[in-house]
Amino acid sequence: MTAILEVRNVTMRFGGLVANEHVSMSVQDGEIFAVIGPNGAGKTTLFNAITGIYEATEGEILFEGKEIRREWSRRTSVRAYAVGIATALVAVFAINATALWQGAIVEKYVYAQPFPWREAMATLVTTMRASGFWTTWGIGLIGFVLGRLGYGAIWRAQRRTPDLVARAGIARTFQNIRLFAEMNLVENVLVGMDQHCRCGYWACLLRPPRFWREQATMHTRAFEFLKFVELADAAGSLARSLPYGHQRRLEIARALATEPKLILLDEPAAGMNPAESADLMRLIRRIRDRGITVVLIEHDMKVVMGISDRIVVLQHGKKIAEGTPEEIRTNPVCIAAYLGTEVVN
Amino acid sequence: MQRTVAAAEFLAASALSQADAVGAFARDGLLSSQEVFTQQLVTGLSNGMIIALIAIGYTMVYGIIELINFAHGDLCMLGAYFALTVVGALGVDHWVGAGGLMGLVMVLVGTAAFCGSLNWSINRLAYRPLRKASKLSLLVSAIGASFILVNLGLFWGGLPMDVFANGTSSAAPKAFPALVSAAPAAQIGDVIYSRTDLLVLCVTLPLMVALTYLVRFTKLGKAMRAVAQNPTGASLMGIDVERVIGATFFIGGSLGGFATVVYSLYNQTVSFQMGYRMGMDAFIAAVLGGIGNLPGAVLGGILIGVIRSMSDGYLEARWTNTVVFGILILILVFRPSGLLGAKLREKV
Amino acid sequence: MAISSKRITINLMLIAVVAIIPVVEKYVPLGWHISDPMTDVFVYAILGLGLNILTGFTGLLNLGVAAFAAIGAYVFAISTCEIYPFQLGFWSALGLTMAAGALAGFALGAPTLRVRGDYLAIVTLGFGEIVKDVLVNMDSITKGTQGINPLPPPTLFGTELSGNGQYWLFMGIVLVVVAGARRLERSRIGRGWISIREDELASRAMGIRPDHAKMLAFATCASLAALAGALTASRLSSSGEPGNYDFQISILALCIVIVGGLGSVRGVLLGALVMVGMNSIVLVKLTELIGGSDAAPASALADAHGVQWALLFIKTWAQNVLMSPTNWKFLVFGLALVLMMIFRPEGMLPARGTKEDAPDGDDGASGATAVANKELRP
Amino acid sequence: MIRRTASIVAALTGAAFLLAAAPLNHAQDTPSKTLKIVSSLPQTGSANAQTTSIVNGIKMAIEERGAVVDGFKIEFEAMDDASPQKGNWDGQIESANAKRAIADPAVVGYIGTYNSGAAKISMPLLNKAGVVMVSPGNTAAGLTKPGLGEPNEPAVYRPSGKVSYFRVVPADDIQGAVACEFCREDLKAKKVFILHDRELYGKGIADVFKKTAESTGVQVVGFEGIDAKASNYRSLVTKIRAAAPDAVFFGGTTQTNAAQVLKDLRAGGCKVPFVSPDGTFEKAFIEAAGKDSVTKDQGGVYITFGGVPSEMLTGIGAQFVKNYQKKYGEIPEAYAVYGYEAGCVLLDAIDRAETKDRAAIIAAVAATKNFNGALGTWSFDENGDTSIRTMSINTIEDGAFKFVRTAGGAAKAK
Repeated sequence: MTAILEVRNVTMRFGGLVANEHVSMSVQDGEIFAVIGPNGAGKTTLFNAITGIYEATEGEILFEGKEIRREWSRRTSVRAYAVGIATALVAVFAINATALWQGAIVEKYVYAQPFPWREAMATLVTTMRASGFWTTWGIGLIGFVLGRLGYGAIWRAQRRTPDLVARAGIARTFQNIRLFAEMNLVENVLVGMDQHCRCGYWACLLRPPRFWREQATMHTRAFEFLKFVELADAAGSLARSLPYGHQRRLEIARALATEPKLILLDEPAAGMNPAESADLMRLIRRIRDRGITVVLIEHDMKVVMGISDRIVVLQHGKKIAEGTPEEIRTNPVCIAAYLGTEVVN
Repeated sequence: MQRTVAAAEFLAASALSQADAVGAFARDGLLSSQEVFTQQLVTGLSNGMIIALIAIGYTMVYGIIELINFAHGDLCMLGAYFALTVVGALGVDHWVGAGGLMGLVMVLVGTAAFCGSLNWSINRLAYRPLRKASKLSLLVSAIGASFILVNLGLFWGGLPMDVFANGTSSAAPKAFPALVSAAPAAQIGDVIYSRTDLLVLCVTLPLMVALTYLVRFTKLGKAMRAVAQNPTGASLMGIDVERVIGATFFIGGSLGGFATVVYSLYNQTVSFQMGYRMGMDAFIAAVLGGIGNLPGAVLGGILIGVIRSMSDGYLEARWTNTVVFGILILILVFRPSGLLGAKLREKV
Repeated sequence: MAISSKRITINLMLIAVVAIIPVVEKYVPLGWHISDPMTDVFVYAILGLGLNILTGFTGLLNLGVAAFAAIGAYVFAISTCEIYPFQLGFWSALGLTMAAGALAGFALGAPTLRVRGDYLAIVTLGFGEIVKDVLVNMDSITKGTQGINPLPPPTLFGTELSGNGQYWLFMGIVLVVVAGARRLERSRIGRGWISIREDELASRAMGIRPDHAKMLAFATCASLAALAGALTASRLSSSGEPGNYDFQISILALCIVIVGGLGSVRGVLLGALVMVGMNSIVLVKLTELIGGSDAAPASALADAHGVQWALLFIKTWAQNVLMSPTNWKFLVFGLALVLMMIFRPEGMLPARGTKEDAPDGDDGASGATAVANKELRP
Repeated sequence: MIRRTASIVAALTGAAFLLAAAPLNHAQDTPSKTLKIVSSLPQTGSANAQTTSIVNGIKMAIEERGAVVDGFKIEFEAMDDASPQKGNWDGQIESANAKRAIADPAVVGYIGTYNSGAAKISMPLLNKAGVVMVSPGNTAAGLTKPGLGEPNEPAVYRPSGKVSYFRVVPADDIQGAVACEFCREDLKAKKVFILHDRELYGKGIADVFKKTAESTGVQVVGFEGIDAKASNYRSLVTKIRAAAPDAVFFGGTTQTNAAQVLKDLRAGGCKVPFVSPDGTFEKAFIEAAGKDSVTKDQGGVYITFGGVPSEMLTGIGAQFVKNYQKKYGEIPEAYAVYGYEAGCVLLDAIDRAETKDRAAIIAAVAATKNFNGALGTWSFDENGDTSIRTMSINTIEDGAFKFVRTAGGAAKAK
């Protein structure tokens, strides 16, 4: 088994607040891995760092041995320059628009007579040459710098975005359920499957045969996912009309629909009764049996101890223990953390 | 010094590609280029402070119920009509000396009270029933309220009083009597600091200080901040949320009232359509500074005033709006939540 | 989702009723001239449908949609008018217009991807003002406030359409746009948009690329708005002046979308009918019915005192302003907006999920709007 | 079910198309004893004051004839071509107004528009339908005069080939030139600063002013378009002050903030003569400007106006002012007399027309020669323009307009 996810020395700081401090862990392919800890231990923050919602202040997160982030590749660089040049051109043309228009159109066009296109084009060039140094090169330079910087600013803000992470193969659910409330169950799942759709904008608008074929396949598969979480019966109802426990399962179905290699479940058993959590445990095992690695945050110790292969314990943003359920159960540090007693060295 | 001036001129000239025109202004004119610059700065600051005062009302309401209060500018317009009516009915413009000052204060306070109550009533009638509806419904309601206020202004302008030209043309702009003369309060070279400029300073600064105190240190201010952060939580803590919202509308409105009197005295013209621009400038100012943020609104307002002034003075006046909005968009591209706005971080 | 045959029936009936209005009008002389205002309704419906994609589906507040209409009108005008050398035909100019609109949408959308909620609202508002200013100021190109005319009327297979022909053509275009909007809504593109409106973060975490989706929404919105602008220009045979595309029109479009029901295609159509109809039909009829009063007699206020003075004061005032119905238009319009919002905050035909669907007394708002609301928060 | 409905719908729609295609008997030919005149002016929003007084003027013209002309009853309807959403003229509404007027067989005259932009929309429609249009307010030169506007103007407004549009108000080309002559000759201005409101009217006049200034050796030290909605123009005034002109010309109207420009000039310490066109020749301008900024020692204000001002009118004009004052309790706004004149000339033409159909009335209006009206004695030329070329220069004294002199008998446009 290889490590599918490696968290190395991750520190998350929000201003003065330290949510995670030098957390390291490594999740093996195909295991069920639990992150536990008291409230405020930084578990969800860690999930957010993994899924790209926050950017880690320090440290790195490797998925399948690589960091998921847009690299400033040659292509990005070319694009940035292209955007800069485009902005520059637009700026220069905008500044000189009146002169260009005057020279090429107004002076050349005699009402109701054929227009000398070739001459007009030639005039464009001469007018550009004739316009002042600053109005062409100065404005062009400003435009270029702004365009280039603007592209850079937007790129920098999106180096590691959740959609990139999701497309790389990490799906997640949320602690406070975040379904698309106004959509029905099938549609919710279909959103998850979006990255596997091949039809683009025009196909969706014009609807050629391949659109219908794809739609049929997608719907079938969406139903499969719903069946997998035992929600197929309610497929047509709105997400927000579902009871709480079902909403949790729908969220899992939606996450599975992205066909991830790794799924992060944030407190999947929260608010469930024992019967429901037992169902959930079965569900999680079935997910693992599909070949998907599972990382979960959970407070319900029965669930955690029942299904996890390995467990990490966080407290005050620091990792205080790691091991199999057996080891954790007997680890005095963990017990102290959960019971709130002072740790005696 | 000479060199700086020359450099500044060169920069302005090259940026405009109108080197000869600008040069001609500076050489033939009565004013040196430094004087022109200082004068523009003074104008910009005065205009900016008025905008800032209106923007505070905007931003306060936004901060507490996240409503872009489209009716705010038109509320200020009605305030100006109210002030004009008071001045006309009591003949305040004929009061002299200490009486004149008293009259001025009275008009200021009266208008503030009027605008405050009006804003409170608008909240009560048009916004409160929509407290639980979507923000966009609220926005449309505010737009509707703004239309109604504009129409009330049109009606008001038809009052058969001297100050409204006997109401014969209700839509025409009205002259606002010069309670404070535009004569120079100070003059350095050819730079005029008029008494109306001084008035702007004397009204806006204390108000801003008072407001800061109110929001920071009073019980009401704390309640307002609490409601802004988390209405449900605040109501659980025993804060009467509706009362706090009402108070915010009142305070925001009365600041608009002060602002509109200052505006009217500064420009000496009021018209039923002036609310649009007042509201627009204030909105831009609030957003530029980071909407919901009080110091941001002040900073934004002053920036807008100065940018407008400089653009009028050194570029062409017809491009001023484009310059203002262009700068706004640029700033938002690099700082998506305004200059002083808190960085957005969604709770997950 | 199976669409019930009943609904199809109703839709077809509605279309038929709208289609025969001009004919009925001609043969039943009620003195109602509604086919002409109805053509305006169609144009505004297109504008509304465009804005609905951006604001209704994707949840991005746009206060500058009129700018796209202005771009549309002017691109159409410049590419067709005989005083310019280009002189394209109606349909090719329409295509160019929509492309130009889409490009403008990209140009506005791309740099402002990071700008959210009300900040985006002011960026779009500013864009609207900039476009208007540029059109006025670059008068050597756009003829400033003169307007560009004449423009070719709509044609179909080589014949110029006027009156009823235009009516049916515009109605046809609206139907095409409605079909397009529906198709997009019910495909992965529309799901992507709606998921962004519902919860941008969650949709990101599901692998939706909001940047792409938003750009598409911007471009679609802009190109539909441009289409609306071009159609108006062609109908009036003039681009009008830039002032005809100012903030107020963006507001009108927004009101159409919200009053109709945010995110609901049918709602937008109804919204356009109500908002434009109110202006072109109801207010005009009202003016005709009431007529106006004239005379405000010489003011005798100076001589009067006490109660008499007060009465005279009010009388003069009333005669000055209150008796003229045109003076009430803003008030009627504004009051209608406020009342509609108070009594139907979720719009007349809310998208989906009306109150009945809400499990345990939802907060009263339509969920779509309530969530859009949350999403618009900065 | 669906299929049946669909077929019904198809049948209905088909029938509708057939009906529409079938030739219709227009009720137009049936004689009626009532003739109708309509006006289309922007009565919602900023131009309200002017347009209301125009409508008053038209009504007075009709009332003076007892609402009967040559045995025909005259009805009048004032249409509004502005919408509340815009607060200004709206192309769609103007077009709808024109179409409504065309559709009503009783309508024989269309008085409008106020805005030249709006006229461009309704002119071709009305021309095609053969409804005479008399404008009390359009001043854009291109609407009637060949060579001054776009190359396709004014032919483009006359699809029928005939002139059916007339205006009783002198066009921009005369006024701008007169204002410039006045600056040069009377004010002895060597340097002028030109402002305009970027609207069709204001910029049109300012352009002519500039052209005239340049050709007559007056230096133009600045040419700026203002933002008519700005709250004040102090920074612009500083710029003007730095340019040190001998006079400031503002091409614009009271609605586009002329009074604010004037006030800020004075407040900013720029005390040179202020010259503006007839868009500011209304009481509202004096009211808005306030009494302090218009006085002579502040530099003075000079306003050009087509024809002589109300108070200076003699004969019919003087009578009109008196009657108006009696009826409405105020001195008429500048444009009221144009409304009155438009009404009078139209009624006169209806009177003269042999048959009362639209074509005959167009011919009758076009044949107007030496019409003795409120503005003096004048005729329509072959383009439909008034022959009045006399402008008056007015100043403001003691809160009222005061006539200075007449100018520009034969204006040189170029």
